[in-house]
Amino acid sequence: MIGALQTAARLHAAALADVQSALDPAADQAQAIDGIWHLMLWVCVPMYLLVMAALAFVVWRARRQRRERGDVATASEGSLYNGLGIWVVVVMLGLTVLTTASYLVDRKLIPAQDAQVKIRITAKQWWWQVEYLNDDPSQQFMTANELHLPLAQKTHVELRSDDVIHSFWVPNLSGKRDMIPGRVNQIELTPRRAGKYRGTCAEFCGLQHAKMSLLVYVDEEKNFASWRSAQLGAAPSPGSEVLEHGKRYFETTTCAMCHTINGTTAHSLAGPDLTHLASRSTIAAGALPLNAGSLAAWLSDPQRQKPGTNMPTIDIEPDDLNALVAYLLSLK
Amino acid sequence: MATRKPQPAPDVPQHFSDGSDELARTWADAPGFWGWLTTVDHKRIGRRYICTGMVFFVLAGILALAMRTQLARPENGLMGPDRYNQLFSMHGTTMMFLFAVPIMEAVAVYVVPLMCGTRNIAFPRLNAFSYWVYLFGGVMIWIAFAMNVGPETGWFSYVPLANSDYSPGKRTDFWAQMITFTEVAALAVAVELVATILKTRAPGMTLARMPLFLWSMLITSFMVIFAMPSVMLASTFLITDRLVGTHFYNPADGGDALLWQHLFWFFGHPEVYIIFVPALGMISSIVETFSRRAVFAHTAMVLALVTTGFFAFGLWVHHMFATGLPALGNSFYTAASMVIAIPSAVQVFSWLATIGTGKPKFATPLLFVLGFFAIFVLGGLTGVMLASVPLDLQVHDTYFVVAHFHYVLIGGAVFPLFGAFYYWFPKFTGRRLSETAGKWNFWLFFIGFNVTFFPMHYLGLIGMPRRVYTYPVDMGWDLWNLIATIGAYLIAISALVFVVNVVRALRSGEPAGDNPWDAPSLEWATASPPPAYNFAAIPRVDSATPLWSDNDLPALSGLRSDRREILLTTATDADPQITWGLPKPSSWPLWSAIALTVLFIWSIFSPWGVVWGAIPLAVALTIWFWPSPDDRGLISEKSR
Amino acid sequence: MCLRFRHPDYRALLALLLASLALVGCERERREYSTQPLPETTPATIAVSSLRPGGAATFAADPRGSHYQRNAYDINQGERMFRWFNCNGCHGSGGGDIGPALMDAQWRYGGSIDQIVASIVQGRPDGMPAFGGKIPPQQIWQLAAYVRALSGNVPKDAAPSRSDTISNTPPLTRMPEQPPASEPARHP
Amino acid sequence: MTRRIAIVGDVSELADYGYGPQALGWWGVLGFVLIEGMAFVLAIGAYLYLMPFEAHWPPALRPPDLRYGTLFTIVMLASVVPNQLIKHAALREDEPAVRRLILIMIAFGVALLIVRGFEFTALNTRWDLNAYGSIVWAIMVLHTIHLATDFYDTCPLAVLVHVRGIDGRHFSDVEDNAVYWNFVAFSWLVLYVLIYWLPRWLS
Repeated sequence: MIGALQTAARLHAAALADVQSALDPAADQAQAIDGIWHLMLWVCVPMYLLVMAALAFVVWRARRQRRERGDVATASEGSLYNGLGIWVVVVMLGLTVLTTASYLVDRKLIPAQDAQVKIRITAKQWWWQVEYLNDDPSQQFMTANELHLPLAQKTHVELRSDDVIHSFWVPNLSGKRDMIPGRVNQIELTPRRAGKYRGTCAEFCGLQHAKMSLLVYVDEEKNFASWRSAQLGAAPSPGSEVLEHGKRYFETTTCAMCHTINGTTAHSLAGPDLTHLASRSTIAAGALPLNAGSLAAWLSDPQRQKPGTNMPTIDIEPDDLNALVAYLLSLK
Repeated sequence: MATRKPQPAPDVPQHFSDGSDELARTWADAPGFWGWLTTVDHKRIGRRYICTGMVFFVLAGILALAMRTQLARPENGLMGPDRYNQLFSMHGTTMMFLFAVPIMEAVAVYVVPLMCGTRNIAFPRLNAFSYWVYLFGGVMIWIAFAMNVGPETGWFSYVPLANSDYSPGKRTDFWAQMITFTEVAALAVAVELVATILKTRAPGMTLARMPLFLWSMLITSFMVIFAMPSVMLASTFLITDRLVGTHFYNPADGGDALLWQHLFWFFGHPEVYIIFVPALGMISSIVETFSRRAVFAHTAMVLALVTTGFFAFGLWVHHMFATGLPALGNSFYTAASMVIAIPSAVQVFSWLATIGTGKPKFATPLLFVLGFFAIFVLGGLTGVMLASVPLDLQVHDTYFVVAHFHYVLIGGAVFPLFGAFYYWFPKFTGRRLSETAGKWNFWLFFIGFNVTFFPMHYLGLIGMPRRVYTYPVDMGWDLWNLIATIGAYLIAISALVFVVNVVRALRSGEPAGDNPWDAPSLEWATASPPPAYNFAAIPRVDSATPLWSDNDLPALSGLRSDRREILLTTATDADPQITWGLPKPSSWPLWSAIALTVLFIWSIFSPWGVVWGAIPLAVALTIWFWPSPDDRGLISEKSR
Repeated sequence: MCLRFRHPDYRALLALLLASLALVGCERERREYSTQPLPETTPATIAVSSLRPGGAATFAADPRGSHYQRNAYDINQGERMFRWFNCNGCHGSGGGDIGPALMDAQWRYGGSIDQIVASIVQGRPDGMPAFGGKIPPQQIWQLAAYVRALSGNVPKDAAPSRSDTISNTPPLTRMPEQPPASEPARHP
Repeated sequence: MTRRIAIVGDVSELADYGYGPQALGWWGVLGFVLIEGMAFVLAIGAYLYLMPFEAHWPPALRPPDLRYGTLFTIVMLASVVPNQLIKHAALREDEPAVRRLILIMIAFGVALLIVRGFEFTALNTRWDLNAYGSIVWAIMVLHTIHLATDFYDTCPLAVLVHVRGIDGRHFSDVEDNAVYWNFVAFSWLVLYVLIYWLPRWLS
């Protein structure tokens, strides 16, 4: 049965090129776990079929029995006890194999401290704050809800939480790890296939747990480098009157109370860093694609898109809205 | 005990169900509704316990339907996140705390004393009290839910999400107090069952001859006793954090969020086995009866039950693999979680062997047992998968886990439970359920169940997390969710068939007779439904399957019929020791339960509720335990 | 048997429990994420009167005030904003620092929720900035409700308990009520 | 089919009460002792679990003053003596002795509750100060509840034996009550070491 499930999975993976699937590993860690999964199938499916066969046999045998009321069955039990013994041995063997294998894989997942890229992710209700760490402060930068990882390099991710328990889970890359207030967890990712993957919060974290996802781009070395250098810079200064208007609105009204845009006066960390918003492909932690339409919809009534989100509804004049949208979309 | 020839006295009973008029008077309840309120008869209380449990089962099932309907389509607008979160919190809370554990204890409350061959459960007033507390707790949380004060942080209420910062208002406080209600009830019943099984077994029913159902309930009761204090402590810490500002779960002030998870799962994992072990006992009873032979390897089965109960306390951390605890410790829990598969394997083998070497009759109860094999074994195997730390890190908190524990809990507990209903219903009511409807009930349930939950394995693997009120369009989850929703409605239909079947049987089912299945254990020796005193004389047992002997059933006379007297026997060999008077019906368990309810609800709004609320409670309890002059059950009329 | 659960006795029981809930009402539990149905504007009429401490009680209170200061969710959000907008920077965690303490009964510009809203919107001399136009009205109401809660002016069953932070003050669930001294006590 | 029965014996000569494991009540007491013992074990576990989260234990505070805690412990231990006496008096079915001793037990109960009251004033912490304060108060309250309930059990029993006279069942009740009191007493010894001495040894 599980075998059928698993082939179905393969077909499905091929068809949709899953961006969020444990069955389509794209990193060493997920690969190792995928191995355990196959081993499990090879041990458990036969076990299951064996029991079902026994069940079928028992029923078939019983159907042939004529049964008069009042007679009590008697059978030699010696052979049965032998059977029981063998059965227990078989089960124990299977379990031993699985325990050992899972122990070995578990070792592989323990982060070594020699990663080239170090990231700190802080989960908040209901988005991800991402910091690319570096010993040289000038080389550090902050973004949100989107990761870029260099292909075939170890990335060390430090996981924290600012409010409740969240869980960082990008199934194509590795298993999940909880983000617990007052504690620091770690996970290591070594991606082997370039592409776009999707992660999501895997621990129930309140109203918008369902819409707390993040995108992970695994880039060739040089693409990663260029993305990185782009992120390091401050936000481009507005080149037109409209953009200027948008920037002014951002700095002088509600937006600046929670958000940061480097190179402006907005420096609050209550909400996602928007310095290079336009370089991302989604907004609101993956709830909406990034484009003028959805951005305008989000700004004018966030509570319709994500009921309960901490982004407040503001009554904003149409021309202000247009200017603001234009400005945000200019933040490449 | 003086053994002598039976003299033909006028009141020597011919059958277990023909007691003298005096005996009947002694054990009779007050007539009418007052009698219904004050009864301490384990059969009446067991019946209402079962009914209440089933009502909560249906209610929680309706919530499940609502959730499946919301998830049938991506981006579905049927309900918002707040409503959905309350729905799944209530679904889990109701199923675990108000259905699964109580219903198992409820069946035991009815069946255990009969199986032991005694006249009532030990501590009958405590039994009545526990029912009222359970009922009031359940009603309270459902009214709170109806008034938008339902729990919103899941049946597990992880902190800090359940702390004041992130769960404002009284929702979580009501949840925490509901826990206290249900735990008080469950613990009381556990103590009654331990005492009943160890002290009131019919003479000759040594531990070696004790039916496996009694064994499973004995072990379950001990598990309840050791596991439930943990969650009571946890929820008390939670509510004090929320009401008087303690810091147990506050990492900023020396507390820790994981303390909750340790305490909760130290209860929460045994909880699963507290639900599962009674089902094992039910299966043994059913298999034995319908294959007409004693269960193969009785000793091995008992050992399997004991080891299951023991290891159940060594697994809780496998719910916390993703929290980043030391890897070595995790590996230990992996091993432990794997080991617990062995006793289950032993039992499955023994049952199959029993059926195979017996002469089985495939009536509905046995059908549900066969369904159990097909479903539970699969759930057990996915359980083995989840025991592996690395694989768990992938599928933990996904629909794979949802599938797994529904296979284990519905397959492992609810299917045997339905089997048990069909098996014992004639004893409960004196009427038989329709076999045809039973088969429909089973097949609809079996198919509907697999249609609902099998696709969820796959959903989890392709990345669908649990506890989401909606999901995006382009994830490839739509089809499988739709299928699961359809299956859920199939289950609903089968539940409907069951209800209709029961109602029909109650109205016009064919009379069952004492022992319709020709079963071997003592509950079938007396009438269906049994008289208030269960047994006119105390049965004596000289084999594990007493009713399968062709002679007249041996019994002991000499228990007084002018008061509610039972026979106490030694714990291991069941040798007669002393007789013991049980209390008469009383309304004070009810008043005490009401006082306790007031105390608990009051304490949600003010800590002083605990202090002032304790006064009426103390008064009620005092009157409860005060031996009233007319209650000769509570006094001794002999002296040494 | 099941039919028995419809018996009057159970109705009585339900009534009892309903009553115990009705006591606190569900004003407390309502959660409005969007600003509907109330058109969110801050009370305009207060500015003048609030400059005269003690004169506060003379104008008609804004009807929304009472809703916000009973609603657990709004007070809770207010607490969050209080942290995010760094009100602590001047007011301590209610204990006061550069700005006045908020946990006592002393109010320079009136302690009714409307007056607090006005103070937040318009700002006050000696350092309190005007947040009108920066903080949307709903959040200002929530902030004001929380600020009143700091001095115990909140229904105990709607008050937030200790937050997950280091705090040297007892939780608001146990804060004694201190009606504003500059106005006749007006419990919400 | 209704099975006929054959009377093969008679139990009418058996006593209608007994002591210890013979009596049903004793098993009830045992059950609740197990439950509450487990609660104590878990509370102790929580206390030890929280220790490593603080650099110092107790964090920035003096440990509870020894005076009242030790006094309480002494009185508690002293109360075990009359408790054992009343237990054996019950087994001997010595009515006058039981009547006398049960009043002494009540006196001990009152004394203990009073001392406990002072003990709470000398804990040098508050439940809402930090996690240490919370767990200390939790354990103290938990034990006080047991003390109070057993005291409350004893009072009606005393009234009973004095007003209504004693029969075998009451002797058995008295014995069960004594068993429970021993549990309350000896569980306190562990808690006393935990709350009063462990912090001192650590600092």
